[in-house]
Amino acid sequence: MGIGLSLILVIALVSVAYLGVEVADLRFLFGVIIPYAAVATFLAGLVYRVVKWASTPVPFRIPVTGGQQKSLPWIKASKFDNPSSTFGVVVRMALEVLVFRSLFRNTKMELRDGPKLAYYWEKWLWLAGLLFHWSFLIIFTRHLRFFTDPVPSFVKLIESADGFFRIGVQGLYITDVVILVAVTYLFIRRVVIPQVRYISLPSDYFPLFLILALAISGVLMRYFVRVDITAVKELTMGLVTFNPRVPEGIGAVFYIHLFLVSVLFAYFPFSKLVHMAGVFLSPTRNLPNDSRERRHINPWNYPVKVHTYEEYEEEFREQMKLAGLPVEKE
Amino acid sequence: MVKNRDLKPQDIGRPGEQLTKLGKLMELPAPYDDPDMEPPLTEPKDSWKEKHCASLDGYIGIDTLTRPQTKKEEEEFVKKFLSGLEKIFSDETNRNFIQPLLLSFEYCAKCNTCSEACHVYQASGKNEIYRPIFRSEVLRKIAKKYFTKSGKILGRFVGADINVNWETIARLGELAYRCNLCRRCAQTCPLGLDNALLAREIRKIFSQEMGIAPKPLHEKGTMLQLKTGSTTGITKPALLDMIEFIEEEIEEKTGKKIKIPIDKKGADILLVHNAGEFMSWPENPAAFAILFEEAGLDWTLSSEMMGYDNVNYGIWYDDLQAKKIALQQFKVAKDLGVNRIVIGECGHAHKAAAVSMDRIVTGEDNIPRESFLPILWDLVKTKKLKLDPSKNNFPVTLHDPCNVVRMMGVVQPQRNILKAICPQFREMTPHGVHNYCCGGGSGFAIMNYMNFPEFRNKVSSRMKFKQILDAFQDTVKDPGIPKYVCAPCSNCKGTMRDLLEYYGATEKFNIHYGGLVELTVNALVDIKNPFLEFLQE
Amino acid sequence: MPFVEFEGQKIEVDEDGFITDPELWNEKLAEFLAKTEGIEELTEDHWKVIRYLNEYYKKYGIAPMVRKLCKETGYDMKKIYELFPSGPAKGACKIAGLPKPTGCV
Amino acid sequence: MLEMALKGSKRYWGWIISLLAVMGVGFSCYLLQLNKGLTITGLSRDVSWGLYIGQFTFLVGVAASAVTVVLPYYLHNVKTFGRITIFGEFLAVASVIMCLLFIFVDLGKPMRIFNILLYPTPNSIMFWDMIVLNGYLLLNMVIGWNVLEAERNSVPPPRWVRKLIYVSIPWAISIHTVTAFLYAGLPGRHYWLSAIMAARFLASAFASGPALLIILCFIMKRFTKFDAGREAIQKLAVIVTYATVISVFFVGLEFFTAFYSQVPAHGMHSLEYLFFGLDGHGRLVPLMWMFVILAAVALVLLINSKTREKESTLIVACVAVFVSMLIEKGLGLVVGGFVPNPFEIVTEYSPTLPEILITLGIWATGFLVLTIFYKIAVSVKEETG
Amino acid sequence: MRGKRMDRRTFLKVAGACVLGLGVMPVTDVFGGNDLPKILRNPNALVGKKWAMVVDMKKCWDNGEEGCVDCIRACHRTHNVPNIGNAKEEIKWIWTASYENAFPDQKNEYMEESLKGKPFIVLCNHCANPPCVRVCPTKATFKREDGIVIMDYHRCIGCRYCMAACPYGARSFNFKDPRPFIAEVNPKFPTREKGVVEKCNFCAERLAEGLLPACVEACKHGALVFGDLEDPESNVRKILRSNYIIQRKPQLGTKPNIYYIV
Ligand code: HEM
Ligand code: HEM
Ligand code: SF4
Ligand code: SF4
Ligand code: SF4
Ligand code: SF4
Ligand code: SF4
Repeated sequence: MGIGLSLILVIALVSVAYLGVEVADLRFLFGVIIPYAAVATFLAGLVYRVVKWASTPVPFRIPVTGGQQKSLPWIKASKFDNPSSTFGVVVRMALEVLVFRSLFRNTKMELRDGPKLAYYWEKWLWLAGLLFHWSFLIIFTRHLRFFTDPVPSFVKLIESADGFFRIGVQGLYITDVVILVAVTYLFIRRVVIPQVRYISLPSDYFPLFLILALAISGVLMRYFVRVDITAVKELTMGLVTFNPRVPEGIGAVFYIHLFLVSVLFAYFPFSKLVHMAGVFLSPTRNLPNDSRERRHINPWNYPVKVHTYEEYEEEFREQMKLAGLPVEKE
Repeated sequence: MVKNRDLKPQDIGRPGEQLTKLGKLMELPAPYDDPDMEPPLTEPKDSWKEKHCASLDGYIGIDTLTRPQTKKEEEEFVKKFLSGLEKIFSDETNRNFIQPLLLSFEYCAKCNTCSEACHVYQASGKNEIYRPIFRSEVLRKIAKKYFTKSGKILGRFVGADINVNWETIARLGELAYRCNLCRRCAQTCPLGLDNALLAREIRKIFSQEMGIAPKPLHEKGTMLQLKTGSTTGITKPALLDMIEFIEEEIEEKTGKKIKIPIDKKGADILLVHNAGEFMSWPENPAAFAILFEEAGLDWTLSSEMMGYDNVNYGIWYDDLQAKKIALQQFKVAKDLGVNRIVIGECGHAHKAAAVSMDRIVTGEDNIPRESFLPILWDLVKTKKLKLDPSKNNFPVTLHDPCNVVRMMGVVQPQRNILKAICPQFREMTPHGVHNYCCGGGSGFAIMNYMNFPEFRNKVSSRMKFKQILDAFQDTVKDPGIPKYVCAPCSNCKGTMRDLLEYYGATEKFNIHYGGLVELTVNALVDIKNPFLEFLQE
Repeated sequence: MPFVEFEGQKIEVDEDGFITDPELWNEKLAEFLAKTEGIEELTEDHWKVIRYLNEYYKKYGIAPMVRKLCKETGYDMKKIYELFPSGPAKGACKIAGLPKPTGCV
Repeated sequence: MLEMALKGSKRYWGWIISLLAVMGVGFSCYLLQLNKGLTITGLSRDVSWGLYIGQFTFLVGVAASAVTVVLPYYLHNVKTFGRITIFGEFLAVASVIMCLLFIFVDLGKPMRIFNILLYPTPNSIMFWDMIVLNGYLLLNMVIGWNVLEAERNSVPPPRWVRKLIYVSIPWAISIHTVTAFLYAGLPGRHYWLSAIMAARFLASAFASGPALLIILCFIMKRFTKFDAGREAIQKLAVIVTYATVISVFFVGLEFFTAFYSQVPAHGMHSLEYLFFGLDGHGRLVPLMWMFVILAAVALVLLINSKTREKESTLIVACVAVFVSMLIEKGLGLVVGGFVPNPFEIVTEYSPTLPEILITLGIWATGFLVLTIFYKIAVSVKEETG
Repeated sequence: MRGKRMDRRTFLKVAGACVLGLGVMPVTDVFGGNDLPKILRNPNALVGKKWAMVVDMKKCWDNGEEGCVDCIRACHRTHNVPNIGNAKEEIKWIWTASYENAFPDQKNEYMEESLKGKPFIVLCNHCANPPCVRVCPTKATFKREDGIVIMDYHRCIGCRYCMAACPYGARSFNFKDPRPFIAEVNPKFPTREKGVVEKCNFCAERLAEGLLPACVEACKHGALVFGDLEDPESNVRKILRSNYIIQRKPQLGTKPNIYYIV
């Protein structure tokens, strides 16, 4: 049900863009206005989110650990799985973000004859997730060639490394293949594993379909339905220099692609995709476990009513007397 | 009744008797592979059903949650819940946890990693309602429906498709007490989300807003502690009486004459036990005393209010209570002028005092707190204690208390000690930071009303029981060989006590439980009779 | 809160049948509570335990340590379980009019 | 399980870092090669394959390590190999990875490598070689990993894994056979055009693979807590002995056919070039004699049961076997096929520095893979005791 | 399988025509694009069933002056064959080799003085049973229906298996970028990139235009004769019928299609 709904939605989005450009000829709308609006929404939404998160303090220290804490000098501590310094936290976070450390550690349980529980390394989600995210990042970075002039050398470098392989004479971006495969895997996993399927909402399928459609439209443009790249560059440069113009003759696929990107951007801050910003703030991961080394001053302390000894004695005077303990007041 | 594996979060509001019923639980290894070996599941009594919420899975965790008698009461209840829910999303009223709450609330990727990690879910035979994100989803759905624009506009697309009435909320409240808050799921979540935190936030709404919390935690827990100084109700006179008794016992058992220091000003270490130890396992404080004296440490106990009980149930369900207790505990240490507080065998006290409260108590009040484990390992390693491992020559396995490993990261000392003093030590799988909760975490161990213990023994402790049996697979069937589960935590010990009794494991298979210090004392060269009781025959 | 009818009086107990107000306790009530625990006849052995518990509670506001109970009464655990099949905490304390033991006990 | 490879002593990390350093050097040389072309190698129009393909050929042989332990264990129930099958399999994985890398760096147009898949050509042996090598890699990886994971959990491996193991045995034979066919089917390359080529490959594979495995077992015994056990090593040593004898015997057969028949078209010229020098060219002569001497030393030490059973001499013998096969397959065989060229002219070949560095880089990669897998396997063995 | 190969061949024919038709347009565009312009075959194109060449060495030796390289120069110019100037990485499509080298298994110590050390024109034999085609893993080297063994330089992966397989040393490899070594680029024929193999293509591009191979055309003395072996009336058949002919290494079963008159 969720799948159908999301699929229909993405198809509808594609159709909107197609009809909007081909039938209604709203090229300026789809080529300029919507992208601007989307980016604005994206930035504003994200900033709002992050500011909201970042401005709330975390008075309770609630990290989870993945290894031995730093304590006595001769007990070997896990510097990064249980960091006690800012540096350690940065490394931990980097591991988390760059190689999905937690997911990597994950095991899958299976009941085998015996009955015996066996733990298997749950590698496929980790691998697919990693490949998907990295491909996305690389594709995104490669796209900077549309938005910069001259194109920075690192973009060129990424492009040439990514496009090393060739199919026929055509350069083939590995990341294009990888992202399609990885997203498809993530989708199939979501559908095939009953436990995952059942927790999935339309809002879980939608980003997958959206990204898949985005990648497919991109791949179409590059390998099958050629669009006028110089015209695209003219358009994109116009966008970034706030001097928008819509050149003639870019194919409809491009507008579909661009519209999908716009939807993704606009959708981003209000959906689970904000995890991009959120992971960094997660107090289960970004707090050093240094309670023995450092003391924290928190500014919002409020007074606490303490049960004083007087009150205590008041309550237990009789018993204390019975037990022969000295009491202050008779 | 819907099949357990087809239940969906939106079903939580489904009218009807009972949402789900425990079915085929995770299988246990030999000798419990025969279902007849374990006691059967029971039905809740009708009187409970009438009065409480038994409509989730037939168990009652919150004994103070009672069915409203009138429509108006019900509306009142729902309103209170919603206002509580709103408050946890407000910066003003939930500043302590709003940030992690939002982060955990907003962008779960639904990757299913956490479900693989949760022992309750796995042990229940994968009953959907016990899945870590099930209750989070319910909470999300309710919150989305009532408080977010996206939920109002997009409705089902983002999952805002749940109706709120007494049954829904009560079930959700109950569901919050089907989680041990062990945070194994949080540890494994690739996005750092903390489903345990969400469960705890639900508990918080119930407790802080509606005054509903299990009696053992609240009325007879934190309230009692704030009143008498200890959750057990031990008062100062009682404590002194007990210590005297313990001193006698030590002399009787070991021939050592030890004067346990109390309220010694300016000592290096203030040792704080879980007061339950005095009541139920006095050999534990005794063992501490023996070891610390043997090693010549400068230490003391306190008889001040709050100075002799390190527990802090507040951290399971109520921020204010937690803070109050912690502040008083630290004040005792300050007044005594000790250098550091050392926490005895109590897992959650470790976490509460050493980690959670770190940002709560500030400046000079922030007395250093330490686990006893590195200290003990230091004593063993530097040979300050004369130990003879052959005295412990029976199979021993280690249960890591979640709070000590996962929340704090004290991992190596306990196993190093065991390796040094137990020739037949073997690990459970998994262990260390990846351990499973004993099933008694977050108050389960002491929630003894109605049929809740059955849930604990059958479901939440099941994984641990399985691990124990697995660890002893080689000798389990031989009742001639005693086997020892070392659980250096009062809470875990309480759970083990019930668990082993429930399954008759001690009686039938000679499996025992106990702390780490007892085992260490048992290995002391100069004690003639075994210190552990089951070795005494 | 549930009640039990005892000598025409309504006495408040908790879910597990522990009386909530220890002041109300007397020997008659003990006999009555013993029946709810399935103990038909309270022998002198029973009374020894019950009295000790009750007195200790009166003095310290808390049940005594199990070990101490054994020592003072001279009965070992086995004997206590024979006397009170549901154990010292659940059985004996209930009959002795103590509230349900709490905390990590 | 991979995380076990991330925990290790200083020495372990030191080793890993040095491997990475060598890989880095090799990789930069490869970038140079990508930029300049294969001109930076010592290859020429006449000797168009050299060190790369030679190493590839040799390493296909090393990959036999897996089958030499798996076959006796699973088909003949030789229990002593139970502890080390996993090491044989992972050695195979590492060597096949090296094989593939050597082919890759040898290509003039590596970016087009997918053309092999895009235009599958069943009449080309290279196509089949690609299939069997990748298949073998996959098989061993899947088998090794699953067996290890099962071992870690102390459960028997899934049933389908056992089936795969049975598949992997003939598959191992196929990689040697197909690689031999790569050479044996070419007209005009007399040195290669020999019916016993595949047999020679198998024999030398069964010598070099287990020889390396024995050496690795000794290394593990020295540096880790894992001991393969004397019995297993001795059994392997016997296999190495027979295989070396047969291997040397086969080389003898080639000599006989070539020199007794005196037909130049039976590889006589190539053999002359390799062992004695031809037309005043003989760059490889010393190396080839080293092969002879090493092979002889190995034979003496191996056949003599006293020296075979003694640890120190066994190690010397295994190293001798390994190095001699490295010379024979890794250089002599390939270059011998190209000299003299179709015009009966001798063009000499010697690898250049960048070529050697790239080769070392690939070896380092192989060792890195090997180290990681072995580290995991050893940790699992240590964990389960 | 076969059908597919046919398709590819026809495709390449068209592609070959495109090279002509589009002149300077880089081949990449032709091969890469999918909107291949439908250019009809040149009506003048030479068509054959089994192209072959007869090299009349007698004519070459007798009439040509010492060291004539007309045919070689013509070929290499036409096909942008670079002059690397280094024997090891040399690229050559047609060149000379002495009798002993070209026919190593037919030499003897006491052979005719007239042959000893004499230069022979050698080039790819366009074998009827070509091992180079058999081994190529990508079908970059393939045999056309008219018998020409030709290469697709954009498909070759540079594995050099064909070089190992060719018993005639007919193939060269671009060890480095050849372009700087081409004195004057012929825009009508593509240049190669580094990393691919190349060899004589029997001037397939010229045949398509109705022209004879460049070497044949360049030889003033008619020493090179090109024609269709399946056509009994062709000039090559005529010569073969009436002359003593030798071939290079016929015992290898490759069935070479270059015939020598000595
Ligand atoms: C710092 C950056 C990011 C990190 C660390 C990160 C991390 C993760 C992780 C750990 C998961 C769960 C595992 C998985 O399902 O693959 C996940 C899921 C996902 N991420 Fe990200 N992410 C980041 C940025 C992004 C961005 C920029 C996007 C897209 C616009 C994105 C889209 C997704 C999607 C669609 C899923 C769900 C996959 C599924 O349905 O299985 N992520 N992310
Ligand atoms: C962040 C979201 C985006 C994703 C995931 C994405 C994905 C892709 C992919 C997978 C391709 C295939 C070719 C390649 O990998 O380069 C592609 C091509 C393309 N994309 Fe995007 N794209 C994104 C944003 C954009 C934007 C913002 C624009 C322009 C305004 C754009 C314009 C194009 C164009 C013109 C091509 C064709 C490139 C060519 O033919 O070389 N894309 N895109
Ligand atoms: S905290 Fe523990 S019990 Fe609770 S959901 Fe997570 S894993 Fe399960
Ligand atoms: S592991 Fe984290 S992201 Fe994945 S389903 Fe659980 S809570 Fe959501
Ligand atoms: S001469 Fe060589 S290149 Fe030419 S067709 Fe024959 S084998 Fe192929
Ligand atoms: S070098 Fe090129 S033409 Fe020769 S076999 Fe390899 S791919 Fe084919
Ligand atoms: S036929 Fe053409 S390609 Fe071949 S040698 Fe002659 S001119 Fe060169």
